[in-house]
Amino acid sequence: MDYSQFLGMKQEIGLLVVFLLVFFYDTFLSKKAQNGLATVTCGLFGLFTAYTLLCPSVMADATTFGGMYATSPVIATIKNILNIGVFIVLVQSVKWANSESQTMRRGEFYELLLVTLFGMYLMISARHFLLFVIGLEAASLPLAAMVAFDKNRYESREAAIKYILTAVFSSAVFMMGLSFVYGLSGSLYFNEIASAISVNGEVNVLLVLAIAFVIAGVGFKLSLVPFHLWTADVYQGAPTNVTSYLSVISKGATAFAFLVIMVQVFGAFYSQVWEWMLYALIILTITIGNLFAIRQRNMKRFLAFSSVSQAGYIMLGVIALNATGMASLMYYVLVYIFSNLAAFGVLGAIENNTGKVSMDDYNGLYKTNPRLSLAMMLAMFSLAGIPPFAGFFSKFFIFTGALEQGSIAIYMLVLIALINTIISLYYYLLVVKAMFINDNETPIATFKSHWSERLGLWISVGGILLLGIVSCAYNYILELTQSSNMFAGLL
Amino acid sequence: MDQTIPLLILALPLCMFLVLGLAGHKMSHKMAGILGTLGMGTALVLAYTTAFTYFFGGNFVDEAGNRLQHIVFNYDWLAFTENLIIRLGFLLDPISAMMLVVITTISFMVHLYSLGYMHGEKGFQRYYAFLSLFSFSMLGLVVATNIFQMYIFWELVGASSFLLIGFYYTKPSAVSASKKAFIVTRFADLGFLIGILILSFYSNTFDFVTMTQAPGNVLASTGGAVFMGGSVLTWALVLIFMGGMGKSAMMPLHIWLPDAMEGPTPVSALIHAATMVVAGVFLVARMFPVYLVEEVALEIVTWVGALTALYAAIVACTQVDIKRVLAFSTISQIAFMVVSLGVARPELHEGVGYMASMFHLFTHAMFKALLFLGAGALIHAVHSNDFTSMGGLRKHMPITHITFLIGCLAIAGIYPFAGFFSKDEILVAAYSNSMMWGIWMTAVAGLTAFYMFRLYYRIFWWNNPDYSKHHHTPHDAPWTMTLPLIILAAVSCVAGFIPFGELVTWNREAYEIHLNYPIAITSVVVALCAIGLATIMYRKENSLPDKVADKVKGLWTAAYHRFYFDELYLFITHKIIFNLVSRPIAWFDRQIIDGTMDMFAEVTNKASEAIKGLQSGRVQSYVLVYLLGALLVGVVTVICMVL
Amino acid sequence: MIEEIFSNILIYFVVIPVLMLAGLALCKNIKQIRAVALVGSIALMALSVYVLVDYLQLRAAGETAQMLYTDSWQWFGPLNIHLAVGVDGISIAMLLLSAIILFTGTFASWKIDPMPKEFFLWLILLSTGVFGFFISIDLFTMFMFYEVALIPMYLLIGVWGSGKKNYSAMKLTLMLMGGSAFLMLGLIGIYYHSAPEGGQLTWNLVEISQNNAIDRDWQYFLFPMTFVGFGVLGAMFPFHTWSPDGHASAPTAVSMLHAGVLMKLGGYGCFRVAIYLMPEAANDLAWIFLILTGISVVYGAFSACVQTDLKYINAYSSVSHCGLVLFAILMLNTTAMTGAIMQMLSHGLMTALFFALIGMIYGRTHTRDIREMGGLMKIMPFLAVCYVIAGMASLGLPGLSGFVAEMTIFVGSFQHTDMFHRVFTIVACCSIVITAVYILRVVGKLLFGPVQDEHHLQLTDATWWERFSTVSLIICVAAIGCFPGFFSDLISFTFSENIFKVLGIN
Amino acid sequence: MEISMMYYLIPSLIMFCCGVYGFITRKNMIAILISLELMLNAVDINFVVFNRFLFPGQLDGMFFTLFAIAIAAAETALAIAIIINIFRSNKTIDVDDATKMKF
Repeated sequence: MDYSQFLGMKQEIGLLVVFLLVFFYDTFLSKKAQNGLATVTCGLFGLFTAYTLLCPSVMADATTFGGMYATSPVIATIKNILNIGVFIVLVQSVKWANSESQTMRRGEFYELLLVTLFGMYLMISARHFLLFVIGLEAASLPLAAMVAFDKNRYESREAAIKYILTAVFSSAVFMMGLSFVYGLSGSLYFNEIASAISVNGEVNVLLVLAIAFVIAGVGFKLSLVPFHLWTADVYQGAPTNVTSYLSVISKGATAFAFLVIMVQVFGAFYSQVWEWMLYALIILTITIGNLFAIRQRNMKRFLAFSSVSQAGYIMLGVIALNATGMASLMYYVLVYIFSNLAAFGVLGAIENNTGKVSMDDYNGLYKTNPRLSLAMMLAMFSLAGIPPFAGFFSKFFIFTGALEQGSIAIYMLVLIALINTIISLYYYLLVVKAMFINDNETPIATFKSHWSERLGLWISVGGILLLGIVSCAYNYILELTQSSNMFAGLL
Repeated sequence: MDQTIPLLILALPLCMFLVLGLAGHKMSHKMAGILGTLGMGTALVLAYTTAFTYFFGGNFVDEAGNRLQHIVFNYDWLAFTENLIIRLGFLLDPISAMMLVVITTISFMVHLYSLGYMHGEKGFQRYYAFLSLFSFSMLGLVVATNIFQMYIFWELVGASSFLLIGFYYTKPSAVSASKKAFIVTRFADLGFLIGILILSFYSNTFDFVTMTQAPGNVLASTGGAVFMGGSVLTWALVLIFMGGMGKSAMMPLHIWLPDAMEGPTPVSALIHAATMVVAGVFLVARMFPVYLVEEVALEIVTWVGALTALYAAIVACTQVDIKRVLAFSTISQIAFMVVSLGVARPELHEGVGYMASMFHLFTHAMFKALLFLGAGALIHAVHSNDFTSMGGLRKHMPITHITFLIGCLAIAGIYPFAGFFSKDEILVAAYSNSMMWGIWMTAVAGLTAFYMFRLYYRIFWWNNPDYSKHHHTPHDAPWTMTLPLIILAAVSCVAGFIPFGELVTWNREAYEIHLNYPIAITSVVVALCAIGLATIMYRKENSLPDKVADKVKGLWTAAYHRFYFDELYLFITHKIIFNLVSRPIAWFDRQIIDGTMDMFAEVTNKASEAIKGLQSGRVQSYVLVYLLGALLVGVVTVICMVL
Repeated sequence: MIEEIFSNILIYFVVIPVLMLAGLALCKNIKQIRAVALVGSIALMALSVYVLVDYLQLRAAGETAQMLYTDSWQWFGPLNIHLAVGVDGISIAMLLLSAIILFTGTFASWKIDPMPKEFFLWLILLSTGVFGFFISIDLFTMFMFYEVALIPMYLLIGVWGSGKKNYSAMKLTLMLMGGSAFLMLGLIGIYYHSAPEGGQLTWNLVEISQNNAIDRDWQYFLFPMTFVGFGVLGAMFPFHTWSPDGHASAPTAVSMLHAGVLMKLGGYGCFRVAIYLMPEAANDLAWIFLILTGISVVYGAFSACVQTDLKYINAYSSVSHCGLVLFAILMLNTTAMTGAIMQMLSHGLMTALFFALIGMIYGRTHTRDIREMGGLMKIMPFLAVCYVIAGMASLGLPGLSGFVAEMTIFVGSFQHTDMFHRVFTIVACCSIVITAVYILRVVGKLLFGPVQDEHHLQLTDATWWERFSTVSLIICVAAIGCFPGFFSDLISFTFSENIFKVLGIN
Repeated sequence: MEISMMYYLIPSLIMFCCGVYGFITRKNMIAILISLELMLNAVDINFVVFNRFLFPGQLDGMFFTLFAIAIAAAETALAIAIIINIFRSNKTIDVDDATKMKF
C-alpha cells in the first residue's frame, strides 16, 4: 500500500491535526490552562481554515484508496466553506463553553464537533458507499451526544433521544436502500454503480424504490419534508451552538454530498426518476417548512422550520443538474452559513445573557439593543432573500441554476418556490416586526455581549453584507464548477 | 397683423389673475379692484382695436370681398403625432372678433360694477383674480385656432365658473351649486372630448381652418363608417354638441345653470348670462361647415334647442327668484341661438340662421348682462332674491327701473330695441326651414315677453311693501354700478342697428339684412299681446295669477319644480351612481378583492394550524411518517413510470 | 475598474444616496440629519437637472444612440451579469421626478418623530433602490434595485405609520414581493432566451431587444409574468389592494415617495421590460391587460367616490391614474406611451402633493375622515388652496400636469386602428368625470362649507417648510402643465427614434 | 436442495418489517432500540446474501456488513447512554413521556 496517497487528503489531515492538538490540550494540560481551551481551539481552527483557504495545494485533484476517496478543487472549496462556518460556530460558542455549567465537558464538545466535521469531509469526498456511510455515521452519531450536551436540561435529553432514534432508523432505511442498490449493481463504487444500472437501458422498479430509500436517508440529514420531523424538536432542545452547527454545517455538507450521489450514481440514467421525486419533496419541504414556521414563537423552533424550507431551496441546486446549479448550491450554503449563523449568534447572545428565546421577548429589542437587532434584521433579510444582502444573490442564482434546464415543469417548480418566498418573508418579517415595531413594557435590558459573540456576529454580518455585492466568491465557485468534470457523465 | 396686441389681450387678464391671485392678499381691496378693472379696461381697448382693424381695416378681405380667417399666431404647444398638434394660437375671423368685443365689454362692465357690488366682501381680491382668470379663459376659447385649444380653454372656463359660483364657499348651497355646475359640465365635456377623439381620428387634424375649409375632403376617410346605427361623423358631431349642451345649459344638461345663481350676481351676468353659456353656440358656429356635412346632427341640434327653448320659457313663467327667472330666460334665449344654428342651411337665405344666431348672441349678451346687473342692483338694495319681497321699486330706484325696462323690451323683441332685430332674423331662419319651427319659436318668443314682463311688474309695480323695516330704504346704487347699467342699456337700444349681416356670416360673405315684415310684425304683435297679458295680470296686486295657476295646477307645479329634472338627477347620482355603483364597487373591492388577498393569508394560517398535528412530538409517529413518506415517494414514482 | 465606474455620471445617482446613508449613520442630532438629507437631495436634484441638460445637448448634437451614458462593468462574469447603466429620455424624466419627490419629501418629514435618523436611513435606502432602478439597463441589477426599493417600506410604514399599520405594512410588502416573485421568474426566463441558439446569453436590456430572440411561445409565458410582476406595483386590478391600506397607514413622506415614485417603478418596468423585450406578446396579449387596466381606471375612480378617509380616496385615485399608465403603455403607439410616461410624471407629482397636504392636514386635525372636517379653507387657507390646486391637477384641469398627460393618452390610444382599443379608450375617458366627482366631493366637504369642529378653529396654517415643499411640487405640476411640449419631446424622442425601430411595430 | 437467495431475502425483509413495527408500537425505549437492531441486522443479511449469491467474486458486501455492525454497536451504546440519562431524571423510559416538545 502506498502511504503517500494520504498526502492527497490534505484537509482531512489538517483537521485531524487540529483534532489531536485539541485532544491533547484537553487531556494533558493543567486545569488552569483548560480555561483557554475554547480560545485555543478557535485559534487553531482559524489557522487551519486560513491555511486551507490560502494554500493552493489543497486544491489539487486526488484520488485515494482505489477510488473510494476523491478530492477536487470543487470539493476542497465546499470543505473550505464548511470550515468558515465551523470557525464562526466555534467563535460563537466560546462564551457558552466557558460558562460555569460547561467547564467539565467543553473538551468533549470541541472534540465531538471536530469529529463530525471529519465525518462530513468523508461524506463529501466519498466515491464509495462504504466510505460514505462511515462519514455519514461519523457526522451524525457524535451529534447526538452534542445535542444531549446540556444534560441537566430536560429538553436537551428529549431532543437527543429523538435524534438518535430517528437517526438510526433513517440509517437503517438508507442502508436497506443501499443493499438493493448493491444487489442490483454489484458494486458500491459510485462510478461502477452508475455504469451498471444504466447498462440494459431499462428502469428497474426495485432500484427506484432503493433510490427513494437513499433519498430518504440523506433527506433525513437535510431535513426534507417528510423526513424532517425531528428537526424542530432537536433544534429546540439542543444547546444553541449545537443547533446552529446542525442547521448550517451538517446541512451544507449533506446537501453537497447528496448532489454528488445524485449526479454521480443516479445521474446518468435515473435522473428523470429522482428529479420527479425531488420535485415533490422540494415543494413539500418548502411549503410545509414555511407553514410550520409561521406559527412558531420559540426562536429556535422558528429557525428550525426556516431551515427546513431553506433546505428545499438548496435542493433546487441539485435538481438543476448542471454546473450553475452546483455552484449556486455551494454559494447558497456559504451564504446560508453566514445568514443563519448571524441569526443564531444573536439568538445565542440573548439566550446566554438573559435566557430568553421566545419571539415575544424580542419585542422592543431595537430600543435597548439596537446593534443586535440590526444584526438580526440583516440575518432575516438575508434569509428572506432581500437585496442587497447576500441571501438575495444566493436565491437568485439558485433559481437561475434551476431554470437553466428550461422545461416548463421546472418553471412551475420555481414559481411555487418563489411564491413560498412570500410566506417566508412573512415570518422573517415577524421577527423584524417584533424587534422594531412591537411595543414592550419590559424589553430585554441593554447588555454588553461577550467579545466572542460580537466577533462571531461581525464576521457573519460582514459576510451577509459583502458576499453578494462583492461578486468574486460566486464567480470563483462558478468557474470551478464549470471546469469540473462532475457532470461529464450525464446524458 | 401684429402679434403684440392680440397677445396682450390674452396676456393682460392672465397677468391680472396671477398678480391678484398670488399677491392679492397683500393688497387693499380698492387697489386690487382698480388694478383688475384697469387691466380689463386695457384689454377692452385692445380688443376693440383689434376688432375694428379686422372688420374695417380692409386688410382682411379677399378679392371676392369675403372676410378672411386670419391666424395671428399659432404656437405649437403639444404635439401628439405629426398632424395632431395642440397649438395655442389666435384665430381672427368675424365671430371671434365679435366675441372679443362682447367678452371684453361685458367683462369690463362687470369689473366696474363689482367695485360697488362686492364692496367690503371678504375675498374681494380673490374675486377679481377669478374674474380675470375667467376673462382670460373665455378669450382664449373664442380665439382658438384648433378644437383642442378650445377644449383647453373650455375646461378652464368651467373651472373658473366653478370657482366663482362657489365664491361664498362657506355657504353649503353655493358649494353644492358649484359642484353641480362643474360635474354636469364635466360630463358634457366628456362627450366633447370623445367627439374630438373621433373627429380627429378620421380627419387627422385639430385645426378649425383645415377642418372647415373643405370638410368633405378632410372627413372622407370615415368612409361611411357606422357605429351603433349612426355614422361615426354624426356621433362625433353630436358628442361635440353634447359639450356645447353642457356649457350652454341645453336640456337635459341645463340643471346646473339655475343653481349657478348662487354665485355673486355680477358673475351671473358675466358668465352665466352673457359669455360662457354661449360657448356651446359658439362651438357649433365654429364647426358649422362640418355640421353641414352631416345634416342629421343639425336636426338633433335643432330639436334640442327647440325643446329647451320651450321648456325654459315655461319654467321661467313660474319662478319667483328673480335670478332664476333670468337664468331660465337665458337658457331659453340660448336655445334660440341653437335653434337658429340648427335650422341654418346655406341654401336658405344664404344661411341666415348662422348670422341670426351670432347676432342674437351679441345682443342677448348686452341686454341679459344688463338685466342681471340690474337684478344685482335690486338684490343689493333689497337683500333678497325673491320678487315677493319686492314691488313698487320704480320710485325708489329710477335708474335701475328704466334700464331694466329697456332690457325687458329688448329681450321681448320690441322694435327698435336690439332683441327685435336678432330675434326677427332667427324667426326668418326658422320659418325658412319649416313652418313648424317658425311657429314654435314665435310662441316661445311670446312666452319670453310674458315672463319678462311678469318679472318686471312684480319688481317695479305690483304693490308697495313697507321697506321701513329694512335698515335703509332701497335706493339706486353708486355710480360704479349704475354706470354699467346705463351703458349697457344704451347699447341695447342701438345694437340692433349694427349691420351685422355685413360682418358675420357663415361663409364670411357680406349679407344684406332686410326685415321680413310679415314675420317681424307677427312676432312684435305676439310679444305685445304677451306684454299686455302680463300687464293685466301683474301690474297691480291681484289674485288673478293665483287663479290662473290653480287652473293649470299640474302644469304649474311641475313647471315650478322645473319638471323634476333636479330630482331625477339626484336620483341618478345618489341612488344609482353612488348607491348602486360606487358603494357596491367599494364593497366589492374591500370584501371580495381584498378579501381574496386576505384569504390567501387566512388559508395559509389555517393550513398551518391544520397540519400542526404532524409535529406531534412523538418520535414513533415521526418515523412512521418518515417511512410512509419514503415508500410513497418510491411507489408513486413507480406507478407513474408504469403508467 | 473603480475609477472607471466613477467616471460615469449616472453612478452618482447611487453613490450620493449611499454617501447619505453613511452620513446619516454618523449623525448625532436632528439638525445634522436634516442637513444631510437636504444636501443629499439637493445634490441629487442638481445631478438630475445636469443630466437632463446634458442629455438634451447631446441629442441636439445629433446623438442617436438608444441609451446615453451607457457603461457596463462585469459583475458576475460567468452569468454575464453586469452593472450596466444608461439612460434615455424616459429614465431621465423618472430620475428628475424621483429627485424632486425625495427633496420635497425631506421637507415633509422635517419634524418626523420618533427616531428621525432611522426614518431617513430607510427613506434614503428606498430612494437608492429607486435611482438604481431607473439607471440600470441590466435586468439583474434592475431587479436588485427594485427589491431594494420595496423592503424599506415595511419598516417605514410599520414604525412610523398610523392606523392599522402592521396589517397594512405586511400586506403591502407581501403583495409587492409576490409580484416580484413572478417578476423574478420572468426575468430569469428572459435571460435564458435572450440570445439566439448558441449566442451569448445576456441580461442587458438593449442587447436582448436587439437580439430579439425570445420566441413567441415563450413570450406568451414570460410577458404575463413580467407584466403582472411589475403591474402589482403599478396597482393593476386586481392586485391593487395593497395600495389603499398601505397608503392610508404610511407616514407622509413615505406615501409621497411610494405613490409618487415607487408606483412608477411598476409602470416603467412594464414598459421597459415586459413590452420592450417582448413586443409580439405585448401585441397579442394586450387585450387581456387592457381589460384589467381599463377596469382599474374606472373601478378605482368609482371606489374613490364613496371613501371617507382622505388617504383612501387618494389611494384609489392612484389606482385609477396608475391604471391609466398601464393602459396607455399597452396601446403600443408612440403617443399613448408618451402619454403614459407623462402621466407617471404628472401623477407622481400631484399625488405626492396630495399626500403631503393630507399629511399636513392630518398632523393638525388628527383625523382624516372627511365627515369630521369642514371649512378648512377658512382655517388654513394656504393648505386649502394647495389642495384645490392638487385636486384640479388630478381631475385634469388644463395648465396643470394631469390634463396634458391624460389627453396625450386618450388621443394616442384613440389612434389605435383596432375598434376594441378605441372603445376601451372611451371607457377609460369616463374616468375624467368620476374623478371630478370624487375630487369635488372632497373639496366641497373638506375645504368648503361651514367649519365642522370648533376645535379646528385654533389650528394654524402651514409652516415654512411645509409651504416650501408644497409650492415646489405645485410649480412642477404647473410646469408640466404649461410646457408639456418639452417633456413630451424628451420622452417621445426615445420612442420614435429608437424603440419602435427595434420593435418594428407601430 | 439448492437454497435460493429468496430464502434469505424474505426473512430479512420480515425482520426489517418487524423492526419497523416494533419501533412504532413499543413504548419502552430499550425495546425500540432492539427493534432498530433488528432493522440493521436485516440490512446486514441483505448485504451478505447479495454478496454471497450474486457477486461471489468480491467482498464489498461483507465489508459493508462488518462496518455496519460496528456502527450499530456505536449507535446502541450512545442511545443507551442517552436513555440512562433520561431515566435518571424521568424515572421512566416510556417513549410517550418524551413528547414535551411538539407542534
